Parts: sequence; structure tokens; C-alpha cells
Amino acid sequence: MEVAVHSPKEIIARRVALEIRPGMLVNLGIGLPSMVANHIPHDAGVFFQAENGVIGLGARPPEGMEDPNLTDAGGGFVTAVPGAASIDSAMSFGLIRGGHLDMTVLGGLQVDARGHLANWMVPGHMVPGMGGAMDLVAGAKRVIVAMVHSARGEAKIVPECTLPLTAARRVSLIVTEMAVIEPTADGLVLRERGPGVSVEEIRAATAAELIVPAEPPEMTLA
Amino acid sequence: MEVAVHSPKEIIARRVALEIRPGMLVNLGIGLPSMVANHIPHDAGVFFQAENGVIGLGARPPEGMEDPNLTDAGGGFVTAVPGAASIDSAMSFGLIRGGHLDMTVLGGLQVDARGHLANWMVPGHMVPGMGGAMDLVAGAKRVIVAMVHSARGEAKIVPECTLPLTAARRVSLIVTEMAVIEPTADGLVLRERGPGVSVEEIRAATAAELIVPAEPPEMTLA
Amino acid sequence: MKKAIRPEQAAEMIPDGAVVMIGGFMGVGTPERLIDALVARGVRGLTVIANDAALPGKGIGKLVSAHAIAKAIMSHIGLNPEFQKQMIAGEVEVELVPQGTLVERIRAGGVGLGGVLTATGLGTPVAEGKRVVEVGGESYLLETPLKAEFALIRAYQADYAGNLCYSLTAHNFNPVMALAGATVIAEPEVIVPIGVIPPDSVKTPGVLVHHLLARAA
Amino acid sequence: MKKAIRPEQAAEMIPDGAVVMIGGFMGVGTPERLIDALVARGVRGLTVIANDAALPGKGIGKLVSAHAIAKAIMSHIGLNPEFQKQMIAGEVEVELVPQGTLVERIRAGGVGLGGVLTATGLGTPVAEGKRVVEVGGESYLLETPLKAEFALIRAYQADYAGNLCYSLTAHNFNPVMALAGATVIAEPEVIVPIGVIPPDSVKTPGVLVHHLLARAA
Repeated sequence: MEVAVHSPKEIIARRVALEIRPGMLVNLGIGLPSMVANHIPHDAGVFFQAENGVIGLGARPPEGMEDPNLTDAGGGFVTAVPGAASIDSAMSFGLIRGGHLDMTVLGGLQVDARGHLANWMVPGHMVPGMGGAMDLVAGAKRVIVAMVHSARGEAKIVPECTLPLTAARRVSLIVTEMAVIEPTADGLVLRERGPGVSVEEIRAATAAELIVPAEPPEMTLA
Repeated sequence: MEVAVHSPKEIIARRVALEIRPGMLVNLGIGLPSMVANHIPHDAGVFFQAENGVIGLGARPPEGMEDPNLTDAGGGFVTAVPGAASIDSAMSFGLIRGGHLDMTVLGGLQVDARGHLANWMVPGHMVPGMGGAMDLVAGAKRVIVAMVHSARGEAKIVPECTLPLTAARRVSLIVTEMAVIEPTADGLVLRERGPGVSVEEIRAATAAELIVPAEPPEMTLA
Repeated sequence: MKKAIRPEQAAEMIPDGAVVMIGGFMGVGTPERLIDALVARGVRGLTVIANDAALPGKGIGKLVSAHAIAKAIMSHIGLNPEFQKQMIAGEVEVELVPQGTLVERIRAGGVGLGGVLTATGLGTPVAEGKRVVEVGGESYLLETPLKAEFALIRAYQADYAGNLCYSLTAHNFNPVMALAGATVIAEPEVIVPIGVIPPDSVKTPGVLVHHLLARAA
Repeated sequence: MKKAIRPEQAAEMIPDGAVVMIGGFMGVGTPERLIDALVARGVRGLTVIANDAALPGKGIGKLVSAHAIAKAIMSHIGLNPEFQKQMIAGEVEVELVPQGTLVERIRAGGVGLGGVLTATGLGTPVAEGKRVVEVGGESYLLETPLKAEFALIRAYQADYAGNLCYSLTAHNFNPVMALAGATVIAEPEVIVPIGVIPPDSVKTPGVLVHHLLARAA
């Protein structure tokens, strides 16, 4: 059997895609999280929400068929699938805050042992604003953090976030190219190992303490 | 000159009609207040709101042309004028509470010396519910109470309401067949007399104290 | 994709004693066939959140006549003398809520707000037992969210993705209730294939709707 | 009936230092011609309430480049490096508000609510200095209403009664801002005669709109 070699981001996107079930309403953040959509079958009945105002986000249109009034939250041109609905920001965040969004996939700067996420600012360095991130983390039914395991050799999974939090709520799952980790009331539980990654390597790259069950399996990918 | 003889309700409706200016958004209550619409020129650019969901309420449709999905707040069939808009209850009361409604005309059971209105229940006797009345009185820019001056010989303009209030807010104007009275911070000011009615007759029919300027004029009617 | 169901199937989902929001204003925009099916299955003990009790023989009035309602949260019940009698007899408990407050409480439940502040009801019996909060020197009542196990709503047009459009004064409480029911059952006048309703015409996105009622035979 | 005005006439109404809401999300659904006219007249010291600061050269980004903004209440400014620089230099004061909270604060201002309770921002810097209110055993932040002297909004279609429709993701903050400006100026892509837009297609009733911008020549 030939084994495909994926980039770290590709591994993350493919693993996150397996969390998505038919019929779900899903919001994908800008960047890495948006790559998840490439790995969902078109007939899965999954609706993607762009928080700027569409349910039923479709692929990028062919050149010359763009509509300046139809973009995703990153400002890129998109299409609308059959059955799509336009919504204003009050409805969009009503769906998010009201628990109607089945899943949000966001990037992260840090996640800590309590499962708290920091992903919207680095004081004194980068203050872009939280956009919709705080509502998404506070309101979505499941919050999945999709991020590379470490940044420039520094652990991003830490005992306690040093950056300002995005929400006080515990996220549902952390997916990196090295591991799938579930924050629980007892702490961070290692659920799966990345392709060819050992428990020791994961521990070494993780600053927070990990609860490691006997023989965590290697992750499967979409 | 021939003088038209109007019923008390007709006098009230015709006098209230003069309060309505071109371009206003107006909500008329069920019953007597709804008669006011008959005295507004069609070209005045006045939009009537029915709080059940239409801006631009039109006249009753010809028989056989009713739409079961287009009624006024009393449940009667109506039409929509050109430029009408359908709205849901959140928008309808958003307009009312948010101060976008220029005027509401409501019936009254009692109004007192502070200008407080009671019009939604008689304890132990009639508990229909407040419907939209509390929002209308709390939110409209101008609140006009249109009612006959007395009920079965009992004064309805009283020192202090004995019935439960509709709002703590002072209403803008009271129009009866006998008088136009403006509630102010100082008390109830008699602004106009009804057709052929004397100040003494008004005082006799009013339980609350009235501030009477020198020679209040007789009301004009639309 | 939502496969349309028959009214009896919908009625079987709703147990006795359920908390149910029902759209409509004096029966206009009320899901009549859902109500007929509930009456037919003999439902009992409902808590009904709705604008009003309609008239005998119409909309929610049919549930009243069938003695199916134990508790009502409504803004107006005055045009249904049967309901007045049941209330006076202590057969039904009634919480009267100003109409604008009622719709905001339902919306708050639907969009995940912990409550809203409104001046409506201040200085009236509606204020009794409620918290008063000052903002910017003004006083407001704190009104809390309403949610329901089921929202039974009436729509004009649906597609099989569950997207809904409404007609004229039959909008009323329906779009807001579609946000606040754990299970949302919609009774549209017509159902069209997916892709027929333009995205800009959708007022309730299909992701909020769990079941569609099939057209009348 | 609203007679359409030219962008210069609109820009003259808006004084330096005004509090202005501007629709749009990254420039999509932003009234570009109104902004161009404001920049052309050299407006200064605006307080801008909007979702974001867009990009240099686009939408609100043009006001940023023209140094027209003294204060911003926004959810995101990260894609406009000029604005970041002005903020770091202390030239502009920025209040960052979570996007869902921002739209609810504007809606609260528009529909006359004294505030709303939301869990968004709890346990984060957003909670600093805010009242925490408990409802049903859960904690919420009390978020207060936002209003503006002017709301500058972009629409897809208008009629001369001021009724507005919006297109796809160009809805965003526009319909809510139409409720919260003391003076509402709409820039539609087209204006049609009264009676052409079906009542069910209207998303902002004309009674909320004070001025319409004439089409581009």
C-alpha cells in the first residue's frame, strides 16, 4: 500500500473533516480551517456558514463569474449552493450564539490545560480584533481548534494561556498534525497520534500535561 | 352656514385626524381609533402600521378579493398600499419600542391627572391581556388617547387611575367629544372645547382637576 | 434534505405536557393542520407560548376548546370567551406578557441572549417580581428568554432544505419562533424543490427547520 | 416619498465629529459613493461604528487613509495596516467589540432595548468594567445599546418610498444599522418606482430611511 505524504496543514484538515457529519451546519475559520471543506463529500448535506452572511457557502467561482456581493469571511469570492440562504449579521450571530451552529473550526495561538483558547491578540504586537471568534467559541455546539502543534519551536498547548482568552469555555477538541487532544474536566486527554508520531514526541512538543490512555491509536484521515 | 352634526365618536376621530401630519408612521388601535383613518387624505403620504405585521395598511378589500394572510390587528381583512412592507413581530415592535412610530392612537378606560393611561384590564371583570398596548404607550413618539369623555355617567379622566396602568409614561394628548386635554408636568391643561361644549360642562364631566387657560377655543374637525 | 411528514406523524412527536410555541396572530399564520392533528390525537396539558388564544374554532382556539392547554404565555386572550372561562375556573394558568416583550423573550431564547432590558411594563403589574436594571440613567425591566421543546410554525413557501418564506401579516411570530424551538415543525402552503427559492428571499434558513408538513392531499 | 440626492448633498449633512454607523463587511455592502463624497469634502473626527476597517483603498479604508476617523467601535481592524499604525500612534481610539455583540448592541439601540445579556466575552478582556448579571444560574455580560447620528447603508434595490432589499453577503450590518441611525442615508444599486418591490421582499421598511442616494450618473 502506498502511503500519501501530507503536509502538516493537510493532515490537520483531513483529520478535522472526519468530525463533520451529514446534515451539520459548520463554520470554518479563515486560513487552515477553510481547507477542511476540500475533504467533505459534496453529497454529505453539510451546510457551511460564512458568518458575514450566507448559509450554503459554495466553492470559488470560475474566473469572470464572481459576484461582488458574495464573499466569504475572508473577503474571497465564493458561490452559493442550491438551498443557500442569505442572512444579515443579526441572524448570522443569532445562529452562532443561539446554539444552532453544530461546529466551528478555528485556528489557535494557544490552548491550555483547561481547554481554554487564545486566538485573537498578542498584546503589544498584534491587535487585529476578535471579529466573530468570541461568539463562535462561546456559542457553537462543538468548537474544534485546528492548528499546527508548535510555532517556531514554541509549544502552543500550554499549562495556562499567557495570551488573552477568546472565551472562558472549554473547547471540544484540538487537532494538530501531531495529535488529537480532547480537553476534559480532568485535563487534556491524548486521543490519537499523528501519522508516524510517537507519544514521546507529542509529550515533548506539548507544554501542558497530557493524560495518555494505553496505546492511543494513530489518526485516520479523510 | 350649515353645521354638520357628528356622533361623539365621529367628533373624536375627526379631531384626532388633524394631529396626523404628512409622512408620519401611525398605529391606530382597534375600534374608535381605527375610524381616524377615514379622515386622512389618501395623498398625505401617511403610512399606517398594523402591529401584526404590515406597514402601509390599506382599506378593506372588495368582497371576493380578501387574502387570508392580510389582516389588521383586529383580524379584519385589509389591503396593502403601494410601497407597503411586510414585517414580522420582532420588527413591528422594534419599530414601536425603538421610537420609529410617530404616533399611536389608543382607546382608554381611565387617564389620570399625571397623564397615566389605564386601558387593558378591569380586575376581576375583564382580563383580556395587554396585547401591544404597553409597548405602544411606552415607545411611540406621541401617544394619543381617543375615548368618549365619560362611561355610563362615570368620569374617565380621574385624579388617579384606579385600574392597573398601561405604562408609567405620560400620554401626549387626550381627545374626547367634549375636550382636547394635554397632560403636562403641571397637570391636565384644557386646550380645546368640543363643538358647543362649555368649560363648565367639561369641568363637571371631569373628575381630575383641569388647568383652564383664558377662553379655550372650540375644536376644529377634519 | 427534509422529507415531508403527515400531520399525524408530527402530532405523535409531541407528548402530553410539552412546551410548545405556536405561530400566528388571531389565527392568521397559525399551522391549522398541525393543530387539527394535535386535537385529533387528544393531546393534554400543553404549555403554549403564542401571541393570543385566537377565537373558538380557529387556530389555538381549537386547542382551547379541546381543553389541551394547561398553561399559556400570551399577550392577549380577550377574544376567546372559552379561554377566559377556563382561566377563571382555574383550569388553565395564564402569564400575560406585553406583545413586544413576548417576541423579544422568544428571540432571546432563540439567539442565545440571557435576557433583554425593556422599558415596556415599568410601573405596571407586569413589573411585579422582576429585576429593574439602570442603564444610562434610565430604568428597564430585565426580561428573560423563552424557549420551547417544539415550535409549530406556519410558512408560505418552503423548499426541501427547510428554507421558509412567509406571506404578509402571516409572518408575525413565526420567524422568531423558528429560532427558539428545540424541534421546529413547519407547515408551509407549498413546498418547492431545492434551488427554487432565491437565497435573498429566505427568511428562515433551512438549518433551523427539523420537519416539514406535507401538503394537504 | 424620498427624492434621491447626490452624494455631495449627503456628505454636507454629516458634520465633522459626527457619530456614524457604516454598513459592510471587509468593504462588501459598504456605501462606497457616500464614503468617496465624505473623503472629498474632507470630513474629520468621525466616530465610526462598523464591523471592520476594511482594507486600504476600499470602503471604510478610504476614511482611514484620509485620517477622517477619531474613534472606532469595531470587531476587527487587522487587515488595515494603516489603521493599526494610527491606533499605535494614538491618533485614533479603538473599542473592539465581538461581532455578535456589536450587532446586538446596534439592534438594541435601534429597537429601544436598554441592553442585552450575552455570554460572549465572559472571562476575556471584553468583560472588563462591565456588569455581570445572573439569569437562571448562568452568568452574562450586560451589553449596552449603540446609536448613531447617521447610518450610512448600502442596499441592492430601493423604491422611492425608501423600502430596501439587500443582496447575498452584502446584507451584513446594513439592515440593523437602518434601525439605529437618527438619520439614515441609503445607497442602493438601483431605485425602482413605488409598488414594484413586493411587500414580502422588503427587508428595511421605507419609514426608516430618510435619504436615498441617486444612481451613479
